[in-house]
Amino acid sequence: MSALLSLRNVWVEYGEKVVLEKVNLEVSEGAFLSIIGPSGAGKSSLLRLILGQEAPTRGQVLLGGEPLEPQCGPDRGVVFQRYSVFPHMSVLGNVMFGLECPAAPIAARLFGSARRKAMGEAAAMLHAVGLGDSLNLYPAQMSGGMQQRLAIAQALIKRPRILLLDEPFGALDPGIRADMHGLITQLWRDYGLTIVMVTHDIKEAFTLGTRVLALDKRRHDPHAPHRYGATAVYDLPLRTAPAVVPPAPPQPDPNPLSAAAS
Amino acid sequence: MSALLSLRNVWVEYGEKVVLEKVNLEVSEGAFLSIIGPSGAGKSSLLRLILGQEAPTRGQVLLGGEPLEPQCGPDRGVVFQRYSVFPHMSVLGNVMFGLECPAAPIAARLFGSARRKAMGEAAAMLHAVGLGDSLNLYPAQMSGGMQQRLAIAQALIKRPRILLLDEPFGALDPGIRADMHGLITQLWRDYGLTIVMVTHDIKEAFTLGTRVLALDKRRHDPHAPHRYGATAVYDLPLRTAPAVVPPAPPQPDPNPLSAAAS
Amino acid sequence: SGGASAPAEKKTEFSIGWSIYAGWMPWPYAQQAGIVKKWEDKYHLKIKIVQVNDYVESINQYTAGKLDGVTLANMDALTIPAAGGKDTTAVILGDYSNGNDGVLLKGATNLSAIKGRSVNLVELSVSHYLLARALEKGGMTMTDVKTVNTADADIVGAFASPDVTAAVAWNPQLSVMRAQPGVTQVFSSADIPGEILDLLVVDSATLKANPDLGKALAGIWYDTVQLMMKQDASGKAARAAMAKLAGAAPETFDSQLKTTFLYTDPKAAVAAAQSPALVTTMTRVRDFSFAKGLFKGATSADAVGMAFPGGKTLGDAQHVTLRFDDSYMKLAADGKL
Amino acid sequence: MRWINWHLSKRDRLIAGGAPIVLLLVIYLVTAVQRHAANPSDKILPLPSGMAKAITDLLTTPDPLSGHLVFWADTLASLQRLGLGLGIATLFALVLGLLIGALPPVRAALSPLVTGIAVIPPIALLPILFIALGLGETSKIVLIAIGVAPVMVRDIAAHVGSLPREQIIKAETLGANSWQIIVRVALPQAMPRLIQAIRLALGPAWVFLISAEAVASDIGLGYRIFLVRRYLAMDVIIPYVAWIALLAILADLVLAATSRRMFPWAHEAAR
Amino acid sequence: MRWINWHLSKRDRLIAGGAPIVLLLVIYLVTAVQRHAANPSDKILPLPSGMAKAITDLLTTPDPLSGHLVFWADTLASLQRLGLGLGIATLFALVLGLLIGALPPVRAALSPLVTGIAVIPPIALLPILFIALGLGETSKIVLIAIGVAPVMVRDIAAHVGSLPREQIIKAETLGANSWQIIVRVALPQAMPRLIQAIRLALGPAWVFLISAEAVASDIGLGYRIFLVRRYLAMDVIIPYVAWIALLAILADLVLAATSRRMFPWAHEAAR
Ligand SMILES: Nc1ncnc2c1ncn2[C@@H]1O[C@H](COP(=O)(O)OP(=O)(O)OP(=O)(O)O)[C@@H](O)[C@H]1O
Ligand SMILES: Nc1ncnc2c1ncn2[C@@H]1O[C@H](COP(=O)(O)OP(=O)(O)OP(=O)(O)O)[C@@H](O)[C@H]1O
Ligand SMILES: [Mg+2]
Ligand SMILES: [Mg+2]
Repeated sequence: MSALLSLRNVWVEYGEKVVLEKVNLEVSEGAFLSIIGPSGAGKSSLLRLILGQEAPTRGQVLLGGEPLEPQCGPDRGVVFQRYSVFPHMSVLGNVMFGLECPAAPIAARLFGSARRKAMGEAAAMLHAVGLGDSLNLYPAQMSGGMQQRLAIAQALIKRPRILLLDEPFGALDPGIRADMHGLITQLWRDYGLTIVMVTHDIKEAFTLGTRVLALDKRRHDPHAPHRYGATAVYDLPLRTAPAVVPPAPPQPDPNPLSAAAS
Repeated sequence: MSALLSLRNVWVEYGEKVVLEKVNLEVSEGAFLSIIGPSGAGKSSLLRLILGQEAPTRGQVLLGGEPLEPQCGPDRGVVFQRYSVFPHMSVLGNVMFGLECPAAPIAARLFGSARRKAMGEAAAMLHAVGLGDSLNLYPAQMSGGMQQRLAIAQALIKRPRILLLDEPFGALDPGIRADMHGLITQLWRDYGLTIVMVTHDIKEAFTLGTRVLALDKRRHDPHAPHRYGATAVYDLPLRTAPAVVPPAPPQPDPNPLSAAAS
Repeated sequence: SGGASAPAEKKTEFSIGWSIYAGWMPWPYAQQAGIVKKWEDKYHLKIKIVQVNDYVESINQYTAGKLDGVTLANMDALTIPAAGGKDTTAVILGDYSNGNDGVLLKGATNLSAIKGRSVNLVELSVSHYLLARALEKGGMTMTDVKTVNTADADIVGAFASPDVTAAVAWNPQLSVMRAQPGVTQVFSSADIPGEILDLLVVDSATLKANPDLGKALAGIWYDTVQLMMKQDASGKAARAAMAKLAGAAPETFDSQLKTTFLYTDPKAAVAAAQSPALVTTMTRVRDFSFAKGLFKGATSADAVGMAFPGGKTLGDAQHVTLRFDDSYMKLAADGKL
Repeated sequence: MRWINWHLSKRDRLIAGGAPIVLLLVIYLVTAVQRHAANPSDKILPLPSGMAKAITDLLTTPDPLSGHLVFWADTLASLQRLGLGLGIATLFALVLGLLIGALPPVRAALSPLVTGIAVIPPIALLPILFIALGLGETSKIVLIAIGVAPVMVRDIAAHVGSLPREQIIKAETLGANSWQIIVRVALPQAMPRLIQAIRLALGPAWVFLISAEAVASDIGLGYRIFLVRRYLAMDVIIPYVAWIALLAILADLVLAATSRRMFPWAHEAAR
Repeated sequence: MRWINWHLSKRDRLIAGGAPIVLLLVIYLVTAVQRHAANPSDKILPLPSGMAKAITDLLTTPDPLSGHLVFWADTLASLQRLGLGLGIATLFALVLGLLIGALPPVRAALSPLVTGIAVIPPIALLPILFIALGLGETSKIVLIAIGVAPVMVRDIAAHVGSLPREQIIKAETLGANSWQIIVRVALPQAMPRLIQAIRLALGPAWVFLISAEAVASDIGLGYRIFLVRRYLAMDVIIPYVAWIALLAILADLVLAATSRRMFPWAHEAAR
């Protein structure tokens, strides 16, 4: 099976500072890749590369065998580290936007029954992330975790071929986090998505992923800490793609408080 | 021992929406209070109350027995949920600011040896949070976790009497998170701080805190979800204040990756 | 666009620009009182009387061909349209300033006190010319004073400022400025009668193609001035209406008329146009203008040609761009309109 | 209480805001009375009685041209020109500002031109403007539009250009093309800024209107001001200017309220 | 490639930006040549040769007053007035903008006054300005300052007022008092916006300078333009206006570069 996404000897540098060096990576279709690594290692930078938001200083990023265009398309979905939603759209509007764009190229809005259908779909997704009661709020009226869930709903509704998640569950409590795990896994399985997820929760990385990649510096020059960048120090394949062996959905703990307090 | 901070029948409402209802809370000097609860329960709102950033719709907040002025002072320190640092100051400048303000009321800057001393102190704190190599970066040039650590360093350098932390370690990898735990615990013990910390990591809440408070809705009206607010559903005292029995500093796992991967 | 060579077609709609000045107020009044309509009907044409608040802009608009005719002073007719190559004909010699322009001093009663002062005036205008003539008569030269260009709309306010002690202006501003305490008029156009002329000029080509326009304009003009000079109630009402159009009180307007020598009788106007004094005046004016660099790029004062009644010319006879034409006034004098 | 946290009650805000204005009025009155004591026919600082009389005249005299009362005819004519000029400028600001701010090729092609037009003082080119557009309403409206549009265009373009890059990327992952990003992401977020830009442009727009009416007009607030300026009739000018200020402040308040009502998300403090 | 992502190379940007300007120049040239074919002494659209000649004259003729060459004397006088006027306006914008934006009591007290001054067209009240300040340099500089300062003050105040509330709270927890918050938090973050405000004010400042010089002056670019307007000498006006535009564009570029160099944090895209 040829790789959906390949990074060939990729370097990312900001001025003098080397962030990523010699990163080689092949991600096959349907994989769920967890990326872990210390803060500042370059995990978000790696996602920005795949997104086409930034170009590598050296090396190549290939998508489906083709060099990546320096722009992002609807084949990729993203949840940024800092929950970035559109501040001027209501919760429902934020999620509907992804449905309206492809359906209404000129008006960029849906009307009538098409609109009602999109609203229903968006509301269902929002219910799934637990925001069913907040459809008409603006992002500024929501808590951090609610904004993060909104960003997740916004990305999931498109069922993108490649989904890039940057610490998507960081601001969520264990209960809701478990719900989210279930949701993501189900969509991943049902639609054969390819997912690249950055997380700091090692358990999460191993439960959800079919493969775990650890980014860290191999070398460190104490007098010039910016001289060496991070690269893949571990790359652990856990399972094969879901089409072959679907992973078991994680079992959310029904009462995380009592479990931890005991 | 009289309470340092008391909330008496406090309500927080946004228009129609009741966020917190009937919250009664007494926090004694030297306590380390962990607050947990589902996303959107009102944890951040509670911190904003104590900070003096918002006034309760009903009820009273007392600090040292006095009604809280609706403004914030240097007796309180804060790390906000979204790492908010000053974008126009370098890393070092962000941390030095807290040292410069009380020392230079008019110039708002230090010069000469006082400046060098403050720089040394700030640099030491930044080393402690692992940003020793990034003193001259601007926040926009840093990763999410680095900005979060900067915000922690900024708050800690003042050793405030009351420290309010809103998911302060959410964007950190396990290794650095453990270092931060050690740092906070040590400062808490050495300076007898009173700490109120919101977290989603149940383990963290129980290891660090002397007391764990869970906020959640007691009642829920499915037809009018905004009608009832959250209140303290659990309030578990774990240990007494550190002056009496200092808690053991948590032991950071030296290699979290291998531990989790095994 | 109006070049001398541009062939003008016959047309029936014309626009004549005017700006606020005592000697030109008959034009808007004529329109208001229906006199324009009367002559329009007679010659089967339409004449739009257009107010332009800013005097210079009204001349610019005429020069650019946006207006078929305009009211202006003889000096400006020479230096703006004529020097710009636009063949221009003065159809009506309306009046001359007989005290409507004046030199004012604060704290002095004698012209000689102007020496060494800063004088606020609209530079390169008839005020400038008046100042030059005043200095000449007082045995001084332009180098004895320093001029500060001041917009005509602002000169009254400027003169109220204590640091301004000398100014040259025209009416209605002049009368307001003169009313300030401690101000004396030390020289005026009454000291050089007939040199500052107010004209109605029309594009020569247009006039040639449409001689009826000249007749209608002359008809309107003499009807109106004769009405306004009547010393009965109708004349008074006409003058009051003109005062209102100028934004002035009737008394102020009347006092301005006193310092305006209106050629109410077409015969007098024809005589003035044919008199050799006109050639003398225009020679003086063009020499002044040339010395001030108003004939852009010309090497001599003769660069602009002028033609007078009776075939007299001044300057370059090959390139006559300013013509004094007495034929329409003569028709009025002869009652043949 | 630190000054930075000292939020006044509505009543106190009114008092605090009114005080300096009242003070200025008193200073004016005192100076005017003094000047009139020295020279009873002083024209520069008229007494309120004189102004009242002058304005009553204008309020009761019909305009010879239109037959309407002068004061209202002037107001109507000026407001119409101002509205059209500002409207055109707003339209330009919105369209060009969005395109320049959002699309790099358009920015490359038009931003030097807009900067060029922005820095050319339009009053210096008044003759060309009047010659090209005639003495009618068009040239006045165009002067206002040319005078205020470039600043507004550049303001909106800068605002749109500084939208977080993440928002654009996010929209692209949601399948939005350039046009959809402009109308659904950039446009709505530019709207509150546009209203702010209009508020800031109101002052300059009046300046251009008055300049235009000073040159070629026969009706309008600016025309009247310049007409009576020849007689230094401050008793007409000052009430007219006060009336202009009042109209502009009303417009400012209405715009501010509109923005708060229509774009609540832009006025909530970010959390 | 979507337009929104289509970043041109430096070379292409120059070409794209130059094209519309060159096009306008060509249109001008063609029209001017046509007009001159019809009337060789056309004044309205002079040919480049005519403009070159007129400017050469001004470049070689000494000004009778100062003895300097007219062109440079005009430029120097105008730049000096503009610099002082803009400088004063900038100072006001900074001080008042910071105070109004940061301190609610100052906002309550001064913001209605500033709005009032912002909407009063200063050219309408020139006579009062003359009485108070005389006719010399002061009144010109003050006219520029009054003309542009209110917009700048309101812009800075709005910007400071919309700083995230968290930053203020954070600073207070770090022991900062109102003054320290103003100088260390609000001031530095207002600086890039101030530079942007100056850039936007350059156009209006020239307008007010030219108006001031048109009213009463004996030297300056605006004086010359209004003087030669008396005989429609577009061959002087157009080069003068082009020169003004060039100076203003240079100032604009310098300001933009200064902002990028001095406040790099404000120009990095937020992460
Ligand atoms: N504009 C920039 N200039 C200089 N350095 C930069 C810039 N942007 C990012 N960096 C550096 O790149 C490195 C990697 O950043 P990145 O955001 O990819 O880290 P990360 O692995 O996502 O960290 P975290 O877990 O904290 O989010 C950091 O050390 C940061 O300082
Ligand atoms: N301006 C507002 N208008 C309406 N509702 C608001 C507003 N601000 C906050 N809320 C509501 O208050 C509730 C509590 O918000 P808060 O930020 O305190 O939650 P939280 O417990 O911190 O959640 P999280 O763990 O996700 O950060 C949320 O349901 C939110 O929708
Ligand atoms: Mg990151
Ligand atoms: Mg929160």
